[in-house]
Amino acid sequence: MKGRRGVLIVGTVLVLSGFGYLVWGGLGSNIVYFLTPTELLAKGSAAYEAPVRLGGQVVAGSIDWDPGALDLRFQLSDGTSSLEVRSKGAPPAMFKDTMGVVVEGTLNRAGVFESTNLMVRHSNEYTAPPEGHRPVDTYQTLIREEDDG
Amino acid sequence: MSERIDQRRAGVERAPAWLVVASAVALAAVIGAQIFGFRTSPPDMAMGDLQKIMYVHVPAAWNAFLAFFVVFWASVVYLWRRTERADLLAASAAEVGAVFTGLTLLLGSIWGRPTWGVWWTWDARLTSTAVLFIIFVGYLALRSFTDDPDRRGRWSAAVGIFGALNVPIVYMSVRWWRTLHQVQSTPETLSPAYRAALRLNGLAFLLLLIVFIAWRYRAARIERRAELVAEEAALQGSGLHV
Amino acid sequence: MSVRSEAGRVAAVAWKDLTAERRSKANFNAVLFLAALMLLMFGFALGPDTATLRTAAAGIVWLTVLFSGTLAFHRSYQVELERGALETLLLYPGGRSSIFLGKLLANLAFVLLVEAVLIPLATVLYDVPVGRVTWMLAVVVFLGTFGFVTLGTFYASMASRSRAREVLLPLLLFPMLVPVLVAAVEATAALLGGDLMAESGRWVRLLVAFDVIFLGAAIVAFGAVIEE
Amino acid sequence: MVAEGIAKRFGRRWALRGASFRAEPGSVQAVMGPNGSGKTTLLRIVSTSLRPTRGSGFIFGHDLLRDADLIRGDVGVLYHAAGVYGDLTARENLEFARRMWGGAVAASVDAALERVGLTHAAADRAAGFSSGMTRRLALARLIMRPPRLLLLDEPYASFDAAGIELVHEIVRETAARDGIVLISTHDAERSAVVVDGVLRLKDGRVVPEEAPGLDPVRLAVEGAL
Repeated sequence: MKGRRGVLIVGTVLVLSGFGYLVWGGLGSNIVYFLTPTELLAKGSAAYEAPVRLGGQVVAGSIDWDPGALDLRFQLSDGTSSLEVRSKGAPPAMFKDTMGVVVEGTLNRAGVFESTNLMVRHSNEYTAPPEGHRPVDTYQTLIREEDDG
Repeated sequence: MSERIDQRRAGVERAPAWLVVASAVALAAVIGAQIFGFRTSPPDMAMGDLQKIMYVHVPAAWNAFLAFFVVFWASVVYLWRRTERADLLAASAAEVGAVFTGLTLLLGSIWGRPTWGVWWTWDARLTSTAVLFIIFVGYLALRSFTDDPDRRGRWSAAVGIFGALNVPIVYMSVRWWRTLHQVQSTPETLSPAYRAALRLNGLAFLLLLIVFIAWRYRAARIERRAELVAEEAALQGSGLHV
Repeated sequence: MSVRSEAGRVAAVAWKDLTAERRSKANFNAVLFLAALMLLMFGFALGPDTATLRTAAAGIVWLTVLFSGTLAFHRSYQVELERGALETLLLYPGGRSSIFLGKLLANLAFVLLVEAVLIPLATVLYDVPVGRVTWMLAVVVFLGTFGFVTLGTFYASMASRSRAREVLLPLLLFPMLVPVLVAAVEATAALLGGDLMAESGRWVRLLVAFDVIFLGAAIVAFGAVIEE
Repeated sequence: MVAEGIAKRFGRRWALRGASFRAEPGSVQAVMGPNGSGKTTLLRIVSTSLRPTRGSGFIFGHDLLRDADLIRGDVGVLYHAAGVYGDLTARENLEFARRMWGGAVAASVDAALERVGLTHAAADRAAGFSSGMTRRLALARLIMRPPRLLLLDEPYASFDAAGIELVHEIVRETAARDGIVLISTHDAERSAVVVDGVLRLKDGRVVPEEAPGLDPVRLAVEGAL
């Protein structure tokens, strides 16, 4: 019985310290989900051909979408610097100007970011419309855009 | 022959009055909360009436997590004290929790299609919920594959505890892995127009969860009692089979 | 019931399992052959494009380890069940967690040996450059394997004595392994890709936490699971 | 040793349905009964390998259910399935047992092998042993660490005359140390020379002996019928 209690204590301590480390070990904070264009460019030559996630805002008016070739080009900016992103395939339904996006891929030698995956940063805000607004319009636009894709 | 009669007698035993009343209240609460939600909340700016799915999807998810917490707690109690009631409670909570998780996944998928454009996406919350679902499907499978009640209790308690321990880790790992899903909605990010309805539905589903678990627990107790009666008969009689 | 005598028992069980394994060898060779075959089949399935294979290499190798290693766990309890050895084993004095730790060590050695052949093979087949990161890679491989073997040894103690053992072990084990798979693959991939986002350290720390938590839970719960 | 209403259920079958008996230190009991009467199950419960579904018991003052850990170290068993690892040699099997006991043994590995007559096969893998040799190896384990509670399940199967004599020697030694021996057997004649009493099992219960103190040989012969 004495030995069993010892095992119980050791095991419980291990489990609790493991969780303690997860919670307070600084694992959750200061996480870099993505690099901004400025940060990526600061890496110098190491930045090229290495898989990274790049995040920022779509520069208004920079979207160049060729539905026939499924070819999308746009400028991604963090306010300081911007990079040209090239993505193959249809963008998600909510992709539009000034939207926050994260792209995965590599920066090629020509300085163009070749994206293999484009993600729209979905807002967590649910907002009631102002008076007189017809939300059906917005909603239908979404569906229609999605159908096009 | 006598076993059959005993089983039937155990089966027709009347449900306690509180449970019947509570079930009626829970049903009325869910219907009422849903009607309240549809009546009071305006369509969302971005996704219109689709937002109404939230009133089932989110409460089901909350309460599924609660159910799995009950599984964890009851499993620890079972391994500690070896009381059969704890085992039956864990099993009941796991069953109801699995159903709620399944509902969450299904509705989430239906919701995701028009808003994200995909039925499924590999983000933290979806993936960890799916993993949780599979873990507890495994839990139920293990129970059905194990006949001896003592062994079934010990094994499923271990699986229940491990599964529950794994949930936060799965969540953390897949959260870093993919971060597409929006951060959890808090009262601050949720428009006041939706807040009351969501809370009301959360409470209604909590009632539903409690009632469901209570019914499953009661059924499990009756099954066990019938088993015990049959055991007793076999012990007294000459046959070696229950 | 001193720590020293328990350590002796852990060593005895590990030594016994490994000696039996060394004698028969059949199992090791079979697992290794299956793993090598899987590497080839993944190559065929993904096509001959070197770039694609190189990107997928981390995931393929870990998945191969998971699938082939699972076979080892059944065998670990099979030797106990064949001649009623488990009953004798459980009658020895001392804690049951020593039996668990002994089996854990034996399985760990087994899977690490498989990996010692498998990983160099994968770097050749998929043309992955590992020269710069060998040591970090070894740490990641060890931590990932440790978590995998801890859970595998624990779950197999139930599944291998159950009716539906072939189905039950993957059903119970694989969802539990999601974090270790994600963390190990991400850490490996980050190391191989140059680790520009400094991600591997975070995944390694997650692996450590994962290993510690499940080792603790397993040594506590094993006594209740193994008894009849 | 006292056992009260021991019952065990496997799935939907009752192997034992309330066996009660007592055994004094220094006594040797034969457990008899037809196939399926619960002999092996009773031994496994007494050895703490199985938890009874119902019932209680005390062995050497320890509760069978609560203090199984304390009883375990005093138990020695010889079962059908010998608990021998086929991929290990005879010597390695005993060496493993010695290490699991923490090194404290009454007889060395070599002495035990010598006594059971396996010295010539010490370096051979147990997988190649005949069933008689396998059981001799299991006996060697009992010699290395003499138990206080000795449980023998069908000990006469696959032994030659010398083997049976060896089993009986170990039984007498255990009883002489004030230990308890339970022998499950159909062979009343063979066991008669060592047993003090008979526990007769029928349908998972102990059948009471109508007249205790009868000639054990006669009892044993009846048991065989």
